Amino acid sequence: MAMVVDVASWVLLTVGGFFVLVGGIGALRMPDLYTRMHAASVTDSLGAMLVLGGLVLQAGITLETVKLAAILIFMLFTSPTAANALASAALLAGINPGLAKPWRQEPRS
Amino acid sequence: MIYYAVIVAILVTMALALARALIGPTVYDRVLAVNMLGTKTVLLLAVAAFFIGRPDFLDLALTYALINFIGVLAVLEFFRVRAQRSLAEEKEGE
Amino acid sequence: MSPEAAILAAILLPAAGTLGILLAGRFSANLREAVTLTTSVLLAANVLSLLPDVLAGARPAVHIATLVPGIDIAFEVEPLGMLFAIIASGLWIVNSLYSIGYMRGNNEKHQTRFYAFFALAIVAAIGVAFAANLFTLYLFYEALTLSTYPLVTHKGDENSVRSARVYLGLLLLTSIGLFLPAVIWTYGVAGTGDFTDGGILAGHIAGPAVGLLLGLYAFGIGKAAIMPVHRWLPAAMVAPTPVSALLHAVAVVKAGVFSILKVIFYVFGVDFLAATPSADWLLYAAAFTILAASLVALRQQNLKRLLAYSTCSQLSYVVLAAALFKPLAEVGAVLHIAAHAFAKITLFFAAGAIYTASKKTEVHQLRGIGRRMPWTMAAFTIGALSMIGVPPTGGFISKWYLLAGAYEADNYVAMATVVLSTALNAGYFLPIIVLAWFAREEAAPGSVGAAAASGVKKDHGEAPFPAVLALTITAALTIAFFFFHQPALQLASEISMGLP
Amino acid sequence: MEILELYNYWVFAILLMIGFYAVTAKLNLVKKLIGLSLFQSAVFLLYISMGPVEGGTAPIFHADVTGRVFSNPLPSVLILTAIVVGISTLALGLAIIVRIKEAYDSVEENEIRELDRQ
Amino acid sequence: MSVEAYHLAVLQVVVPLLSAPFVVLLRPRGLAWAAASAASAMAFAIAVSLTAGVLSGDEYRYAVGGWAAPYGIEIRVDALTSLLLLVVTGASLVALLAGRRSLDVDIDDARQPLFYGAWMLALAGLAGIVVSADAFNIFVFMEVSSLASYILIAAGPNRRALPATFKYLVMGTIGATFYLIGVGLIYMMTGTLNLADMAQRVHEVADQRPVLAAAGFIIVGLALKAAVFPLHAWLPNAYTYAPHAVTVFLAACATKVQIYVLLRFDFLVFQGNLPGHEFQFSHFLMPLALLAILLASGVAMMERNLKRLLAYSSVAQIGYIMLGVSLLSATGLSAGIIHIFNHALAKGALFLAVACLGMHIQGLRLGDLAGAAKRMPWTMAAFVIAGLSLIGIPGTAGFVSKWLLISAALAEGSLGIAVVAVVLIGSLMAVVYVWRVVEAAYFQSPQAGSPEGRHEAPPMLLVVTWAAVLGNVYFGLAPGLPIKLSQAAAASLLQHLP
Amino acid sequence: MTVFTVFFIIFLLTLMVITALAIVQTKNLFAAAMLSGIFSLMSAMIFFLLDAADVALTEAAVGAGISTVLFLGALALTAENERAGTAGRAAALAVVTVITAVLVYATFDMPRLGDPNAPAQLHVAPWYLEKTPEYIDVPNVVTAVLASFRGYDTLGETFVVFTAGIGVLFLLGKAPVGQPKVSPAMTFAGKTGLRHYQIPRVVGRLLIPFILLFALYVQFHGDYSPGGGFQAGVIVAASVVLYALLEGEEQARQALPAWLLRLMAATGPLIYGFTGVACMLLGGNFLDYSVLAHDPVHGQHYGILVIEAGVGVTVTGVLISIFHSFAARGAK
Repeated sequence: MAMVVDVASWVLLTVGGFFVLVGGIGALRMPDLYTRMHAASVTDSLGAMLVLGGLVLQAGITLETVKLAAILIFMLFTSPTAANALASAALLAGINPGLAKPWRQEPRS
Repeated sequence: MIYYAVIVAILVTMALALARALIGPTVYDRVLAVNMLGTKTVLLLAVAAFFIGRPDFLDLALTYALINFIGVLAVLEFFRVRAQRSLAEEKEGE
Repeated sequence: MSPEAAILAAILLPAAGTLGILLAGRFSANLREAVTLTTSVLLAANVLSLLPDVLAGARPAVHIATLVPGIDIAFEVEPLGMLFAIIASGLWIVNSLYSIGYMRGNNEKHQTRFYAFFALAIVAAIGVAFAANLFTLYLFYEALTLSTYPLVTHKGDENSVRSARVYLGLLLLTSIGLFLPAVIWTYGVAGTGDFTDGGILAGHIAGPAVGLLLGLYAFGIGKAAIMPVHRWLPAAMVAPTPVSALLHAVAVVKAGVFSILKVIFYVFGVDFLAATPSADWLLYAAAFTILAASLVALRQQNLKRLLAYSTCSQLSYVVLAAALFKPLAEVGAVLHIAAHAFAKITLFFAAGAIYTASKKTEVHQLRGIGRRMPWTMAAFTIGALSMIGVPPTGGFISKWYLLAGAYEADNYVAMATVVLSTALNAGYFLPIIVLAWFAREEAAPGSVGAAAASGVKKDHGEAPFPAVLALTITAALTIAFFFFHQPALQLASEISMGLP
Repeated sequence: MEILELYNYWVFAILLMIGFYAVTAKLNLVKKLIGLSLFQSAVFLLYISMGPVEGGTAPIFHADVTGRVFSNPLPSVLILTAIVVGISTLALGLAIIVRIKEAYDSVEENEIRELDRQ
Repeated sequence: MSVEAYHLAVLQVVVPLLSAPFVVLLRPRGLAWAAASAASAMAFAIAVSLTAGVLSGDEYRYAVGGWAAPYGIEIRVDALTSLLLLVVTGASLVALLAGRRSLDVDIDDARQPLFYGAWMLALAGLAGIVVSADAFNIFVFMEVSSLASYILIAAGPNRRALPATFKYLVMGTIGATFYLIGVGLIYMMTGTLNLADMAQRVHEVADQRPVLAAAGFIIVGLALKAAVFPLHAWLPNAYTYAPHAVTVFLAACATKVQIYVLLRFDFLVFQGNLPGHEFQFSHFLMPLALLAILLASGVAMMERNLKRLLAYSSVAQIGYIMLGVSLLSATGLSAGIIHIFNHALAKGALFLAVACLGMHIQGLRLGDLAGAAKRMPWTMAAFVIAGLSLIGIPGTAGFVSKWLLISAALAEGSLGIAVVAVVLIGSLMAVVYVWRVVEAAYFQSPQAGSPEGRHEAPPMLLVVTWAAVLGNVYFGLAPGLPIKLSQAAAASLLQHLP
Repeated sequence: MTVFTVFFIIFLLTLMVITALAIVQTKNLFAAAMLSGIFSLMSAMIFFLLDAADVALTEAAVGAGISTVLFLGALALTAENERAGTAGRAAALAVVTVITAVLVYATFDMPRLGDPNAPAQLHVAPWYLEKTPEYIDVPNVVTAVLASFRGYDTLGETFVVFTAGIGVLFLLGKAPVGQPKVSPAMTFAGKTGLRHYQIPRVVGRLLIPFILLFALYVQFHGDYSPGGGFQAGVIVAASVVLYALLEGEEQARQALPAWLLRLMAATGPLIYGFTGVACMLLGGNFLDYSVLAHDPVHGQHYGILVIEAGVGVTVTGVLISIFHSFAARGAK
């Protein structure tokens, strides 16, 4: 039985890790501030849920699980808020999203 | 043993976020990078607590989650003020 | 009054006098003068009360405080100190008398401050006289420098401040720069600094180090005005004449020479120095100073600067005598201190009187002044003769013993120096005497304008009475010293007898 | 492998020197303070890297760690105090900088020296 | 015989420490000053009774928290400690009593409780450093006293006080952190923080390199805090632009306490154990000390501003102390230690006189002082006597340490002659820069605008100034107490040397 | 301390060095502040891996919470970009190379990371680990050493914080002379605050009670898990900063008025100090808590509890009053 729990938590953790990594790459490669924010914050919540879920499996029914749950809830509240506040601050500061520009002007070849 | 993969992933992400913080053309990119690093640290702390076999140290991760949120808001307030000031100066300028 | 109490009284009396003067000064000038005179008289009496014991060979001593085991403040009266104390306190009386006349005559400002620091300087002088060890000597030596500084800058004008800077700078430079290391070196080597007959350094130090240490002392004690550290003496002439009279003829310079004698007699020991060849240079330095100072004095026009350089050379007589390391020469040195004191103070009094009466300071202005100021010029003549060493004056006695000592040490250089310098003394004193008595006041109109311009009064009489009185007393003393030098001679021989 | 053991101390040395350089060479007063806090946090690293023991765990007793080897608690204690000292100095330094800004209207050392010279 | 549970040793620190929060809470005018002076007086009384105890032979050892030496923190009071305690608490008491009126001018009523609270913290910090026998504890109290000193200096009226404080803060923190690195390295190699315990364990250490590095860091760090010659850049401005009363307090004891820590560390821990370290110590410090005396006095001679002149003179005097210490002989060490006491007296009195001058004369440049003697005769008289003590004229405290210093140097043979020469040149330079002030005050005529008539400094300030001056003279003629303490201290520090 | 952890630490250390270089290079002071926040975040991570949980918690709380807020407060009142470059570069580099040489020279003889028989591990440390259960019986040995064995140090530390508090109050207490060079518009946390940011205010109002609750947990749970007075104080201060950001500085002032903060800042050290004095009165040495109760171990518990409370009160009072001083400076 323990094996199954370990394997399941490993799977969750690794997938979580993958999504976190995607978020990281996205933040670096995206052309414009808002797209980077999108990449970072979305994967952020999903990655956190998966990783913390994996840890809950590891911890089982103990005080740690309550703490992990508290961390998860707290992160779910704060990171979107922070992202929102950041976006509105950036807008106020006059950085307008590059909607007009197409993704990439590839020369018609 | 099962934590290697996730720890490496989070570390690489932190490296990428740090790169964004260093390059970051606009100030808001830096704030974004800081926020990312903050959340990743929380995750890394949680995983590391389990990795070194001391799950009772999760308080650290929880504290960091709180403090990071406050840090980011403080930065944003700083920028709101700066934006207001540049607007006010432009009005005086005309 | 036990001898110990007398010593303490000798130190505390002038100090109390200083406070008394400061308080009295607030009320009235006369009260202040009265306090000064009474203090000086009491001090002289007190010091004299010690004379019989010292003559009987006793050495009264009192111990004040111990700073560090081995270094303490203590007083001990031995014959040399006794002589110096008597001269200083005795002449303080006469000088107070004189300065009352001088100060009133020239209505100087800040007289209270003047008398107060004067008394303080006497405290330091007595302290130097009675010091029982090198540390106490050094302590009061510095106190003497600092207490005379305000006297030198009495006028407060730019000229006096600049020369006072030379005065203080040179004296502190030599005392801190050379005298202090010498004292500490002695304490370090000999373990103690107490003045003991026959010296404390014998056996502790040898070879060239002795010459070096002696050099540190000789040039460290700047007040002895051995060339090249003599420059402060002429610079100090800018002070009012009573200051130059007592301090630079008697207390300050005598303290310098007195310290050198004490160091030679009681720190090195005469026979120890006689035995070490490296100590001979002192004689030649003294000889050089005598001759050089006399030569410079020849060309001086200002009366007080002339007397200053003459003091320089006369002081080195004492050092020369001491450097012969022979008992007879020692006696000559001690006697010369007394003789020179009486003669030089008379000369300074005379110079001051002339200035008070006629505002004349230059030698060439003294043509025919003898007729106008007979008493002053008579005293001046006696003083001058004593400096040259003509028989009826005290100067002759000391020079006689000096020559005897030199002969006994068959040191021809010393004898030649004495004879030559006597000639030089005559060279710069006799023209003044001739000018004053035999030349006629110049009637030529040209000089009248110049004289009037410089504020010189043409038809002036004698100086104020207290000044003239002081003059005559010191002149009388100079002559009296010739006839009644017995107690001084006994003291001197006591010192030299004390030396094996 | 043994070289890697000393890596902590070398990073301590490097951070120390970065901080020291910032404090001495940079003219902006705020940058000096940042350099100073870097300088101090390098020392924290030196102390803490003395603490751990091979195979040991944090010196906090807990049910499931009884019997294991524990790391040294003393460096942690010392560094807790050092962090407090660091933050206090930083707070005071920033307050002084604000007052300097109001008095001189500049926080650049060379400009302040210029203003003082007149 | 060491008296274990004798609470005085720890009360020496606790009394001023706990009085600080009280003083901060006292709102009404003048009450803050009164409470601070009372606490400072109590601290001085404790210091005096500790000294009495030490003089009668016993050495206090006090385990804080009841834990024995290497495990808990230990407090130790011996001869050197009690001498420093006297200097620190004495300086604080004198500066507080004298400084009331001049501080009322500089600091507005609302902020006075904060200022006096900072003052008590500075006093407690310095006392904490002096009594502590634990390396890290010294660092903690070093920071308490430094932070409090930054506040005191920043209270200066002139705007230049702020950059001066900032420079002091930066250099002080770097010094303290160097010291912390040194302590860390030693802890890494010996495993203990207690000084006495460290002394035993250092020579057991197989590889000496980190310990040597630790010695280097500690000496440089403490030299920076103690403004030893090349690292003194912060001192002149800090003392010049601080309020007068603060300069009196800090000039008398702040740098001395750091020198005390340097002595205790180097002589106890390093010299006994590192072979040949004492030669490294003296060959490194003596040239710096000689340079300090010559260059700092030289600059002081050129200086126009009176307080900066005295600040540079302090740097030179610290040079004397380090010179005495680096002679590595019993007399040399006791000369250095006693100069800590004597310089505190002389410089304290001088800055008190400056405080008196500051009450009636705007600006302290030599030109402004022209004719000050006629308007403030008592103050200038005090300045002259204190100046004589600084120069080292016999009959004053300064002379005693000069005497011991020169006799120690002479015992060194040929090298000693050069040292003596430098000491004497230093004293002569001191004569020049003291006399420049005296001549300006006594002989130059006052400018046209300055008011006529005589108006002296406030009575309390003048009385305390003259008390300090008479203290100078008293310890010049009867230096029994400081000499006994310094010789006992030198003996205890030199046990290890042959 | 497995091999993987060593790699883990080395990677983070390298990141730290990069961040440090970036901090010194960047001209924009705001960026430097943010990067120093990141720097302390990573050092907290490293401390956590080096088995120093308490220090990690403190570094995290101080680094991200307080020093960022302090820097921003100061930058709001002074210049944001560094105008002047560097001066005396050669001299600084020379000194730097000399010191680095000395340090590297010394590192070769230093004990390896985690070497069990390094001197530091042998003498005093094992005694603490062995004697804490016996004398003080507190799970968190670091808190035991901090509060009891070396309680005197922590007393000094509390007074350092107190000094910083009265220092900032003293320096920024006086109203700026003449026309404040800082235009009122540049208020750091002006009257409006983030008022018109609806979402953060709602979330903030929801979170603040939890943060305060967590702070109390850290305060009184310090004996069992990483935590203690100082960390709790920092978290409380951070929550008040959040409240001020969201509701505006005026409301924060009404919630915790200045006199109360000054009172807290002053009574904290007094609580600590008088606990020590109480021990003296009861016959023990200064700060010897075992005399506080009939059973020495209980006495230690009471002692540690009280002094941690003292530290917490001090730190809260001081940090909030510092924050208000900086914020108010702009508003006037």
